[in-house]
Amino acid sequence: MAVKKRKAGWHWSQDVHRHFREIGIRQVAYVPDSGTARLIDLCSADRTMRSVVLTTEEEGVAQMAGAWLGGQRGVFLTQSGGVGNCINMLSIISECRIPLLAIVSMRGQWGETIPWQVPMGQGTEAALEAGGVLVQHVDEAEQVPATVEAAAKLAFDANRAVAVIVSQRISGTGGKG
Amino acid sequence: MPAKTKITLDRRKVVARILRDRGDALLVTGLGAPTWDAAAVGDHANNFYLWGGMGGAMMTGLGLALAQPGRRVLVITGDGEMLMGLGGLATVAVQKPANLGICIMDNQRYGETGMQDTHTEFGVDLPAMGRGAGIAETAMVYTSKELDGAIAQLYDARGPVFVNVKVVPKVQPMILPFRDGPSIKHRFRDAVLGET
Amino acid sequence: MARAATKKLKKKTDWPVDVFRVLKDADVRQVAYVPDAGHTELINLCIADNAVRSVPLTAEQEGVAVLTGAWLGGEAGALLMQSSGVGNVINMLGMANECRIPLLILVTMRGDWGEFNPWQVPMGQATEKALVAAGVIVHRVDDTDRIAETVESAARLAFDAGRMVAVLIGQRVVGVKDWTK
Amino acid sequence: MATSKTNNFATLQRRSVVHRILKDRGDAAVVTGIGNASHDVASAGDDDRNMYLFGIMGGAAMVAFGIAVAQPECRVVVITGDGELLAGIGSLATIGVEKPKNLSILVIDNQAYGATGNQHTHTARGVDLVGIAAASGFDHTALITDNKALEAAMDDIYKKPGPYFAVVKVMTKTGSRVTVPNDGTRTSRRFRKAVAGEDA
Repeated sequence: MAVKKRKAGWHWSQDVHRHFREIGIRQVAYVPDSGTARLIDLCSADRTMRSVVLTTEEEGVAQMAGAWLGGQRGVFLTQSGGVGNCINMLSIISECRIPLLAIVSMRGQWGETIPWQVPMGQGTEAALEAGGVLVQHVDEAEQVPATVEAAAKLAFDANRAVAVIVSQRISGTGGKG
Repeated sequence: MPAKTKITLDRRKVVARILRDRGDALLVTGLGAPTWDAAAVGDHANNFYLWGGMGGAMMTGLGLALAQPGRRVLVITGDGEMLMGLGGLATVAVQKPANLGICIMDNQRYGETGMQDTHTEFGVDLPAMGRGAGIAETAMVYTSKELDGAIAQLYDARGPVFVNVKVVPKVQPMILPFRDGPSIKHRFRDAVLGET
Repeated sequence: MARAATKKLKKKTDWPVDVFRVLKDADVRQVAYVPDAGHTELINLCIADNAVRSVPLTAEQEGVAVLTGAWLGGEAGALLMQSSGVGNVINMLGMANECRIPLLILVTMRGDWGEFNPWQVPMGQATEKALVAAGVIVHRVDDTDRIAETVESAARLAFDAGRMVAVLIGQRVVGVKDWTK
Repeated sequence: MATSKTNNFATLQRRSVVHRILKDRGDAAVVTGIGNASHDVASAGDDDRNMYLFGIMGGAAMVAFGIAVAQPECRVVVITGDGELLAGIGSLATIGVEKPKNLSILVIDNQAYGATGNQHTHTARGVDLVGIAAASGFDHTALITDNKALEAAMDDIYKKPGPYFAVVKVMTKTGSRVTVPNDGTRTSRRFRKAVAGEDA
């Protein structure tokens, strides 16, 4: 993984979390997942943010709509499989043009070994686009912070629904289940 | 309902104990550890292993139970998987499949993604939700004595039966069954229906 | 008014009766659905038939799992829903796709022809794309006379060719919802 | 316990129930679920602090949750139907764990999907939403079947620490349709300004 220029032990989650603080993210909704585990840990430990663990991903989309209605910024973290649960709920976001920042950690994509992950992984981007979400890809760990930063601008400043798709190449998951 | 007590049961032993009495029962396992648990007991043509579709194990069991009313259908899944398909409890309660037993291996964790806490760690009571949904036969299991009673319920009581077994959140060695979906499907259908 | 304000079919035809006959011919034994105005007549026919098990759901993704179980148990099933429900099933379809489970899904459209409610439009416009993203073959029908024929073809693709197939029944056929009545 | 017969013995009228509840709202924010609930709320008079949801089943509770977290000083009340809540029943577990003190969820339960032709929902067949909410971690719940209980619930809805969950059993009969503001880009921004202030 291309993290040579960074200090040993550096992880993209640190910069992304710092950026969340800078732009005033106050609600973090997620279903636990290994691809975003470090970011979730950092956000959960941060008292300026309310971390909410969900039973299923569409709850998170609805919560993000409520957060923005209540005057706060939120971020929604999901695995690619969870995207398939959200398409209907995304119509709140699209119809009201509510800003949405989602970070999607991919399965069924780069080096996947579980066949059952592949159909949804291959359908993730098309499903997001069908749901009216702008998709931004990143497949190098070093590029994740800058991509999230740009996506956050698009979301909160340009009032768009944006998903950052974090490649399985970065998370390196996909070996077991 | 027993008061909350210490969790001591080992999931592998619990699943082995449940499946010892399976006879010709059909088994659907939810993705992740319940699938490994069943594989650890030994592969079986009457097993349908889910490796995906989180939130769908119980409802897969419902469709199967309705299609095979003469067979006992057992669903073994995890608390995280069950939480993702809670609405199914109401659907199952309304359908009242007499031959369906659902057993949750509740370690209060999402095992496949790093052992994060699930909502059951914070007091969400799945059997009580099942009762609220209208499932009359439910059990919360902390001890092996309670497990014996619950196993009798799973196999013999008029379904739907909903049993929640609290198990220690210990990571177990992964014992993987085969994973090719079409092959799992064909073998299962051949076993249940004869060559199709 | 107790009755939902849904304008009846523009042309009074018996397409639900014809579709029901197609389902019977395909030996469909389980019909799972989230109640919906467009499917009311078909659902009532299923409920009235003792050879068909009707399974009302709380959410559509349950239905994909039910049909997977039905097929594993040797029965054919059909899933009935409104287009908005399609947005709930994409993840669960991954399971059916991976095992190549035959699925027959009948979708009544909203957010489509003459829609009144703006909130239905995003999902209505996304329905076909979302299904295709999930690997489902989509047949679309906007002509009342062709509904049964289309469902028949879809049932063949599903149960004989082992595919996931959705028939999108256009809002033009189902009728436009009119809240002012 | 579950009866297969679908008898609805309720005596309360949904519209008068909702109007009674809203009479005491003060500056509470209200989120409505799809269908009749929106009409019931709008018929009491439009309000900047109303957010009407259309088109989505199962999202009202979590939208309200997000608002409740963002505005802890503001009481947030969900008024929705039983079918809508059932489609997102997992939300109850999420909210039961998070325990927002300023959130109240009121289910106007006519045991039917009013928007699509009054098909019976699961609550007509023995599903006990109050029991599910209690099992999900709600400490304050109620089943309301008469006016006396409704009056007694007002403090729970608006004043006492939540999360509060109540089911109000009502007759299947609905009120007349009214115009509900349905331009989401407008209602969402209007709501946000009213609840979160100009600068949000």
